[in-house]
Amino acid sequence: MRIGVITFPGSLDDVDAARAVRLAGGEPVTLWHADDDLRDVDAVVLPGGFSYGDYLRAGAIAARAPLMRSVVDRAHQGLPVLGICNGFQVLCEAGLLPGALTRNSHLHFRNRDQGLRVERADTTWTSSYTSGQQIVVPVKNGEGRYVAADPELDRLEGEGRVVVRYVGGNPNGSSRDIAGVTSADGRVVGLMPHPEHAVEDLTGPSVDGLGFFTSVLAAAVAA
Amino acid sequence: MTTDSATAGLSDLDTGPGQLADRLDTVELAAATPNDEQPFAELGLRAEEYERIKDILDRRPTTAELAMYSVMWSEHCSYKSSAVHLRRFADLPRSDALLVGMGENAGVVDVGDGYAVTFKVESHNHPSYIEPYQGAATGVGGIVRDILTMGARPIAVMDSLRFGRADAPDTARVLPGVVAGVGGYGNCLGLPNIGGELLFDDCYLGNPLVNVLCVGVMRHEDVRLAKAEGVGNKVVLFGARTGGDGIGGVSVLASETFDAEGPAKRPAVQVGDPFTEKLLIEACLEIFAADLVTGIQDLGGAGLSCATSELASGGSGGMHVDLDAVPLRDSTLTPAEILMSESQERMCAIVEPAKVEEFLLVCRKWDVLATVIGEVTDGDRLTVDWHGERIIDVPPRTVAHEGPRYERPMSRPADLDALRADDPAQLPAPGSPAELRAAWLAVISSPDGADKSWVTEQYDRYVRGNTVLAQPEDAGVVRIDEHSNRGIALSLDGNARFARLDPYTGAQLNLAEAYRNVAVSGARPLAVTNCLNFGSPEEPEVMWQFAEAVRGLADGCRELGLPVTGGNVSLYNQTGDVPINPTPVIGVLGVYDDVRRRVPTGWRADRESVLLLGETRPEFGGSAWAAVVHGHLGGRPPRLDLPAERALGELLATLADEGLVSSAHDLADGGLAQTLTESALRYGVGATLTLDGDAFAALLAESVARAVVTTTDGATVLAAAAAAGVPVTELGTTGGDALVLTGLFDLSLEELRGAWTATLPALFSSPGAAVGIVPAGTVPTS
Amino acid sequence: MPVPQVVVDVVLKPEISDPQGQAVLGALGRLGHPGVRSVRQGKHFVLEVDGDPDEAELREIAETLLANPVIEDVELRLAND
Amino acid sequence: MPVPQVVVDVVLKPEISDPQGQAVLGALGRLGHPGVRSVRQGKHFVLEVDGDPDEAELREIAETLLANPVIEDVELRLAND
Ligand SMILES: Nc1ncnc2c1ncn2[C@@H]1O[C@H](COP(=O)(O)OP(=O)(O)O)[C@@H](O)[C@H]1O
Ligand SMILES: [Mg+2]
Repeated sequence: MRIGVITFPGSLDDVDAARAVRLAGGEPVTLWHADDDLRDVDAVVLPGGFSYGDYLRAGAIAARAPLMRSVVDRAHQGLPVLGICNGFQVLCEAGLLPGALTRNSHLHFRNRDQGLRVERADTTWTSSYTSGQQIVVPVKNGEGRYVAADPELDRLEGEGRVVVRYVGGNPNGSSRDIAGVTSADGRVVGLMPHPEHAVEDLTGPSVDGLGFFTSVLAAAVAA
Repeated sequence: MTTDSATAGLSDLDTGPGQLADRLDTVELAAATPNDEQPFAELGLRAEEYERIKDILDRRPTTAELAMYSVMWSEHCSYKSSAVHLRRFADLPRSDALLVGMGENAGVVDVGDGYAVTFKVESHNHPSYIEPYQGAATGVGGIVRDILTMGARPIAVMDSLRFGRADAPDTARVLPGVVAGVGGYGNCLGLPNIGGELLFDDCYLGNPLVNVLCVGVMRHEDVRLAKAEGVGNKVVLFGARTGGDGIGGVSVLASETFDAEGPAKRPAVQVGDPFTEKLLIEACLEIFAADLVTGIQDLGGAGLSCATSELASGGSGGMHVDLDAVPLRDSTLTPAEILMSESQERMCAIVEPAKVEEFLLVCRKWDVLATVIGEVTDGDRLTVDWHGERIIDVPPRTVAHEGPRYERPMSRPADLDALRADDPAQLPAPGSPAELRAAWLAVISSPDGADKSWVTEQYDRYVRGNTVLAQPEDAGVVRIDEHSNRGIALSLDGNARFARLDPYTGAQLNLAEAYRNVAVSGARPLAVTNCLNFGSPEEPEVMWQFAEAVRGLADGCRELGLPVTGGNVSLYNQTGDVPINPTPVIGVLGVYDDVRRRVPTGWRADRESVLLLGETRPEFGGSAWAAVVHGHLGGRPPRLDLPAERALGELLATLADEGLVSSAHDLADGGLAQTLTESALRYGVGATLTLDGDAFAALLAESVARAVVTTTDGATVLAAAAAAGVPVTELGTTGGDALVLTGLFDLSLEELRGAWTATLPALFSSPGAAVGIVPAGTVPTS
Repeated sequence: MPVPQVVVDVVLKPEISDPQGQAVLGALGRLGHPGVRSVRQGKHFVLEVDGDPDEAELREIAETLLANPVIEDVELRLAND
Repeated sequence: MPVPQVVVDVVLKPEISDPQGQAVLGALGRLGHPGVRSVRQGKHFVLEVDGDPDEAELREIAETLLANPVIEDVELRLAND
């Protein structure tokens, strides 16, 4: 299965996302922001980093890249898309996911090993987990505070659109401890924590992150 | 070259004689007006240096030439006070591991399997005092470009920081900004921060130290050098536009001391743009891969003056530059200002004409501005034109490599004997277990001993996915090959109390500590870098400290069989006429054939034997205990024992290779108390331990060549230690939720954690600090 | 002739919390400025345009790029000087 | 009665490079707005004060606390509404 990893100017965790895809058994395909061709991939990962320095607003400029038009179109037709950290910010800015990510409440960049609870184990990207399962993966962000208006948050909760929630401490002040959300069809997922940094014993705090990448492969096999 | 400088306007040059508003100071004019007065002294040149320039040129320099010589002959660029001493490093026996030695942008070391590693530390002390965030950020940017220039992909950074008293108002201004700047720039570049230091002392209050290390990896054949060769080859300037940043910074500020009013001249702070630097890195790596350059140099201190003269001087000597081609951010800059500008995120490459187009194409792909500004010429002159007139015509070697050299006078500090006679043995020692327990808690909760996560959580340690160990481990460890699992380890250490008591031994003790940190992590130490932070070289006592530290480091490296691959000298670190304590920060690089053998510091499992390797003596001179509990600095530093370090290092390497230890943590500041605290709190595993003999010395003395290891196979470790000639003490067994010191006292992990983790957040988490707001009156008036 | 300038101020919607403004407020209180009752922090852009500014185009730039309408409000004004 | 508002705009000094503004400018070019010739990005603060605003005090707050005088300039205006 071919999984595209988009590189924007300023993407940093693109090599890591590609490695995670490979370790999960998929074939990573590099995609360049300025192209408009998705190269026949079966799914897309938007990696972490600081696209365009995040100087304006995290993800704002990258969301308007040429390739993003294709991503948005294909996502509406069901292409699985995962946004990690900056990728999540890009997906919110591009309107594929609700809400926004703003400056952390404590105003610092924060990198730590973070507990998460998987709230939805039936999305394209989380089927390898069980609902309620607790995992540990790194968070690292300066603008990771998930916000939306209260009625919107109520709606998301009501529709079961919260995919992962912080446990054992909220690292950035996100509303209702939300770490990641999904589109209504469960195929587009965005989260601030970095599952691609928890895929090897040698380099991660756990291998709990691998499940995101095996999930999408399983979904492809099932389809 | 990067720069430890802030900046000053070059107003003297705008209006100086010979530069009438409507009359350019050309080579021709300079020859015709030999007696025009020039502001050489304001630019930091001495009268005899100015005379030498006139001798070299056989006429007075033009305004632009004067600017160029003044920055390149500054202390920072020419090493004029330090060069005669640094020769000692070059005189070390040649190491097989050294592929490129001192003198290039950074040394290059062979780490096996065809891989080469380049690493170096640079200071950005003065700019970080003036504008903490940008000063620290541009410090990261500068050292990263140094590493990139060698042809390597930068793979990690470390930062070694020193500030004034932790509770001083100015520390609350400087520290949060510096940390945010190191993090902001490094995180945005995608370089994991894998370690560093954070220490506090009154002597740094008006002169904090911000030393940053970068390490890069390449294949042997990819090493690039700063030289301009091949007549007709093009000089390409690429990266950011040139603005009025930091003009004259190197010469004026890195060579000037700070008093209470701050620097004498108004600085133009440089603002870092890590996004542009990230693009510059990716573009350069593509350019290297396609073999598009014959020589390359980054632009740091002294900007284009430095890059062009060093490239020309490193090559065949001839180069011509058309300054009108330089893309400007500010169209009002004078030619001298363009040559001296320290605008960040720029590089200069020498490119064969046939490859220029492809070079420009790669730059365009990455949105990096690139412009041909000149070419390599026949002969041995560097010439620069502006508006069709010649403003520079110099032999580049005289600018870049043949600057002045001084044998500065030296004298042993007058207070040294009194300081050494003030033996900490006379201090009241803890008389009861309760007092010893209190001393333990005081040391580990002091700002130097406390948990550093308030700082290190602001740094990305995971990016690139190859970080094996990072803070709070003893060394930063990075995998460099995913298939072979080859890896490297790095540690930076710079105990300035020891160096104050004895700079010769102090430098060696710092080397020994960095060596030990790498060794306990299971790596084989391979090479050394350094950043020597001292006061004014014009003070004979400071110069003596400097010379002693260099001599010590060179002797230490000889004994350990390690080459010095490069380094950085930062002088004029003082407030008024009070110099900082001599602060030689030493970096040791180690290598792993298989990084899966790395050894972490933390205890993870119950029922493992806790063993102390090495010998403890009642040594308290310069110790954390004396400083924290008594505010005392005096006596002698601990006895150096490099053969014992080496034996310990070899034993640890064997233990790691054979998988015999599950953790190892060295002993340094704060002694065994500090080490036990950190090992137990890492994963929340306690231990029951018994100390023989003098419990005070056992817990708080700072004897060297020691480490604590844990193992499930005590007998084998004991035998291996005996074979290696390393003394061993069995301390006890891991387990439980407390450190139980039999017959003395218990410390619950909860209490220990509370004491250890509360200090830095309490000092630096005020809401204002995060938005750069600090009490009025603490901002330097600049 | 002066270049036409357009100033765009972007502020968080009132219902979105503003930790930066809060931090400034807290610091001002401690530094002896209790008279300041609230602080909100936003962004300020100054754009220079060629020729006559096209207000509709500028408004679109401000509302769709310079601000995120999910969380931010925008104010735009021409400031020829 | 409306609470007196004070608006403070903090902008980088003209000689200081502004990577933020540059990034926006680059994006505008790519998004088909070539008419914008330059962009500078700064900070925008809205302060609400108790009673009559003391302009000298506010100016001091703006110049020494909200801005970093080494690299930034400040503009302050009262905006009662
Ligand atoms: N400024 C810093 N940046 C990154 N890591 C740091 C910094 N200061 C301290 N550390 C990390 O915190 C840990 C403890 O530091 P220190 O006590 O100085 O280590 P050691 O005594 O082993 O040299 C180390 O892992 C070190 O790398
Ligand atoms: Mg150590």
